[in-house]
Amino acid sequence: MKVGVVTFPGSLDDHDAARAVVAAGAQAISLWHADSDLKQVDAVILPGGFSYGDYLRCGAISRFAPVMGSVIERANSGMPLLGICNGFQILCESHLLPGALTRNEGLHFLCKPQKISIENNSTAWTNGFAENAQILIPLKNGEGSFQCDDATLTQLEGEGRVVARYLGVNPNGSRNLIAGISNARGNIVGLMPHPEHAIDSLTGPSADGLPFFTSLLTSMVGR
Amino acid sequence: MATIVVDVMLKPEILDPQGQAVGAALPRLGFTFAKSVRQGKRFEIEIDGEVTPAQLAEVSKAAETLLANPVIETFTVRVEN
Amino acid sequence: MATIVVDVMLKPEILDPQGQAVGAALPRLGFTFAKSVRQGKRFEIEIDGEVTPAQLAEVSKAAETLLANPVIETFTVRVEN
Amino acid sequence: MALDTVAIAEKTPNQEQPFAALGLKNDEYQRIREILGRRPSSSELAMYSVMWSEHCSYKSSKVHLKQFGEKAPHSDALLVGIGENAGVVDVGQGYAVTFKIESHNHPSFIEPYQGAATGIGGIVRDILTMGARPIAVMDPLRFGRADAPDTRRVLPGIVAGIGGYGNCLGLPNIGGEILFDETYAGNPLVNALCVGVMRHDQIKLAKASGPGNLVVLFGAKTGGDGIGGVSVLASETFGSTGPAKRPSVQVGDPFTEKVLIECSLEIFAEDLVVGIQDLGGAGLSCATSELASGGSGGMQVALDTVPLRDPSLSPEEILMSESQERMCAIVEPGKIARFLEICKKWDVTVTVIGEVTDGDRLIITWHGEVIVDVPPRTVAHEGPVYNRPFSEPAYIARANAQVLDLPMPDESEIAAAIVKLMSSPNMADKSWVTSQFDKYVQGNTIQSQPEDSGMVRIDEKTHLGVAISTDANAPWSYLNPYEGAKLALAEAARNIATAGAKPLAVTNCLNFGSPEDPGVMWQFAETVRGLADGCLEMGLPVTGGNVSFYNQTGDVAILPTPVIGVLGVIQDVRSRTPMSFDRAGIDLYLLGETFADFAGSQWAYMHEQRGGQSPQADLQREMRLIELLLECQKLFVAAHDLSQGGLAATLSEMVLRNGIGAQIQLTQDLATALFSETPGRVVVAIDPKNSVALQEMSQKYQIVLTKIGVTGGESLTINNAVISLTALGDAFMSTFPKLFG
Ligand SMILES: Nc1ncnc2c1ncn2[C@@H]1O[C@H](COP(=O)(O)OP(=O)(O)O)[C@@H](O)[C@H]1O
Ligand SMILES: [Mg+2]
Repeated sequence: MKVGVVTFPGSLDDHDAARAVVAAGAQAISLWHADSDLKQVDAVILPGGFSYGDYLRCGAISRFAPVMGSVIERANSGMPLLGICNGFQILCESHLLPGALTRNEGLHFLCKPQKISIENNSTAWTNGFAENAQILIPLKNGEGSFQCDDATLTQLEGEGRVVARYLGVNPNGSRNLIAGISNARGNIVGLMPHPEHAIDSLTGPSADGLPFFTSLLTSMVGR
Repeated sequence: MATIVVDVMLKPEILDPQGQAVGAALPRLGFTFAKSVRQGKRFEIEIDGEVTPAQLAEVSKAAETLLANPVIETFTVRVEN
Repeated sequence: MATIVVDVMLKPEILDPQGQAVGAALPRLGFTFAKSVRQGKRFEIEIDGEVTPAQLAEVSKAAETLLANPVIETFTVRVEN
Repeated sequence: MALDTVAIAEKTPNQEQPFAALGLKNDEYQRIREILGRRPSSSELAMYSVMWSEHCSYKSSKVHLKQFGEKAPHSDALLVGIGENAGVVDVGQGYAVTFKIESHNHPSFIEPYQGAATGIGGIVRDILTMGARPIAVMDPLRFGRADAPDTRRVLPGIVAGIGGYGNCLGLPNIGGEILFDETYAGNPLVNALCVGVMRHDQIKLAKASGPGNLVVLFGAKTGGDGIGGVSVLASETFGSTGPAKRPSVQVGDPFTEKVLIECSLEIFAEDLVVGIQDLGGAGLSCATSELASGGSGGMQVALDTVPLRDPSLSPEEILMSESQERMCAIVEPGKIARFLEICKKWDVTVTVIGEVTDGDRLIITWHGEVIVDVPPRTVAHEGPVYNRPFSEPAYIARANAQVLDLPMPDESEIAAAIVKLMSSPNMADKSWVTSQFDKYVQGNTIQSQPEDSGMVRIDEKTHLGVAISTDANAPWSYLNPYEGAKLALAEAARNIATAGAKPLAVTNCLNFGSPEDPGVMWQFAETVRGLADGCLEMGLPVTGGNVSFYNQTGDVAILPTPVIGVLGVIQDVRSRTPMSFDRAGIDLYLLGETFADFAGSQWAYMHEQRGGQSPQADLQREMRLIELLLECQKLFVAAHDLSQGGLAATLSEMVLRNGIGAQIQLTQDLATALFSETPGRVVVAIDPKNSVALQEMSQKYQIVLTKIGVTGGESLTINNAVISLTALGDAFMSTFPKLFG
């Protein structure tokens, strides 16, 4: 199985995402922002980083990259798509997911191990988790505060589309402690914390992040 | 040559931690005039020649597509003299 | 109640990476009107009652101390209607 | 201003030139005239003035720094030594590691965010220039008093700038220091270290060889940033000249630098450059003259082809501009097409601005007219050298004679004393700062703050890694700069060894007051002598470094602050020893003896006493201790160095790290045992079954070993004094948020 990892100018965690894909037993394919060819991958990850320096708004410029045209088209027809951190921001800017990620309430970039709960274990990227699993993975961003209007919030909660929630003190001011959401179909997931930095407790705070990547394999095999 | 200004502000219902931080810092420095502060962005766009209505419409389109995120922000476009 | 607007821009000789990034993105989206783009900050400050000259002077002082960094930025203060 | 050319200079020998305003002394100006056999053109004057500034030419420090070469120990690991952009060491398995530390002190005081940000940007380019992929950064910092209003301006800005730039580059921040002392008010120190890794055959040097090869400028366009900044910002004391002389501040664009890094690495991987140099201080003046000087000397550059952000810049300004995120490469004509293609892929501005010639002159033209015609060595490497007078300042005898009068708490007072110590800004938890830095990016960080050293994996298959620690003990250097330098070296080496890495090489950043003050110059000379002697004794080569002078306000200089970075190698990062234990029932031992060493200690600082005599470094003993640490690594559950704050701090940090307490029994006078800062000590934690093995090792290496307690419980208990982890933790954690939150 082939998982594409997109590199935009300024992507930082593309190498880590690819490493996690390989650790999960899949093949990682590097995709270039300026190239609309998805190289026949089965799924795509938009990695963390500061694409285009996060200037203007995070993800606002990357959203228009040639690769995104193909990604949006395939995702709309069901291809699993995961956006981590900057990738989540790109998904919101592309309107593949609702809401927006804004400046952290504390106004600082914040990097720390963060406890989250997996609130929906039926998406393409979370089916490997137990119901309400509590995990510890790194959170690191300056603009991770999830905001949306009340109607959207009600809809997200009502449809079970809040995929992950922060536990404990709200780290960034996100509405309803939202750390990750999905589209209605569950193939597109945006996540603020970084599972790809938690696949091995030697370099991460735990290995709790790995199931995001193994989930994908299960969901693809099951299809 | 002319300058077109696009002002982008967060919608009133969206949390504005930067404006809040400024609002909290002012009285600590002895400035007590502010009831509330909101912080936004200002773009100064230089264009060649005269500003036409068609061009202004084009800038508005660019503001809606790129400069502002309509999910959380509003914007205004105007010519600066 | 009135709104005072403080616009803060980088001095012209100072590198503005954000403005540059926007300026480079616009033509990629087919918007070709911009010769150059500079990005700055806009503060909307709400105050109670009428705006007095003394108050405006006070806001200017606050702008110089807190809202702008005079080493690299310039600012303007005005009343918005 | 009309264009001044070499031809005009020849015809108008008597024209007055503003050399003094550019920071050149009369005799320096006369020397330029001698070298050229005529007056310099205004462009030549600009080049000489920036390149002969203190910051670029090391004119006051050179005579001392040469000791690092003269006393260099033999080292098989050293691949590239002092003189290049950064030194390179062999760490085995075909890998070479390069690392260097630099200061960005003065700019960070004026504009904290941008000053610190461009400090990171600059040191990262130095590492990239060697051909290496940058893999981590560190940031030793010093500030004025923590509660001073200006510190509240400077510290958050500097921290945000370091994070803003480093995070955006995708470089994990793996360590640093944050200390406060009133002498740094107005003179904050922002030192930045970067480490990079490459294969041996990828090492690049700053030399322009091969006539006909092209000189290529790539990266950001040139603007008016920091013009004159290098000479004025870095070499003059504030206050004396007033704000009028303040040049514009450089603003960094980390996104451009990130793209520049990836673009350069792709270019290196295809072996497309003959030589390369980053543009830092003194911009193009420095890059062209150093590249030419590093080669056979001949180079021709058409300055008008340089892409500009601000079209109104004059040639003099273009030569002096310090616009960030630029590199200059020497490329064979046959390889230029591919070079340009890679730049296009990354959307990096690139221009061929000249070529290497077979002469020995650097010739720069402006729209066809020659504006510079100089022997490049005279600009880059043969600048003025000063033997500045130095003599022991009067304070030394006075301070050394002072007898400290410090409170010595007894058992009933010790708990409160420890809580107070650990909540003081110098000792308190620094995560308010470090949580603003990305430490996970690249996925290879094994250790970062608050561990004794930073450690990164460099090979995912073999688990080879490197560790780095930076240390300075300015209060000791103040009392005795010679010993202070040695002690900082020993501490940095020890901090690597506690984790299980073998020290290999040294970098340093020497932060001092004005070299024109003979007392400061003496501090500097003693520091260099101490460091060179220490490195020779410990067998560790100095691979490079940086000197920052003029850190002073009026007559008050900062404490002499030599920041020493030591790099070590660890064969298997999985075997590293962390600073703390994760379970109860483990025995705690102290390696090393404790004497009443309070001079320069945190305990003395907290009680506003600076006098006394610093400890003497015993490097033979330090080396035995390091060997013991490396040989016993498998026995250790945890190992943590003792430094500022003594045993009290080390134990507090250990119990708070994982929330597991300890019961400690001390027989010595409690205040001495806990607060003295005798160097060369480490607390280790071992499984009780390994106690005999540890005792044998302590005898073999003649290091005094004392069992001090066991782990477990919810408190740090010392004899009968009980400190709950909650109370200690609250005190430790709340200081920074209260000050800066
Ligand atoms: N304190 C020092 N110890 C050892 N080497 C030093 C020291 N200060 C400067 N150097 C070396 O002198 C050379 C010139 O330094 P510098 O001009 O700062 O280089 P760059 O401009 O590339 O930063 C470098 O090789 C540097 O490592
Ligand atoms: Mg250099």
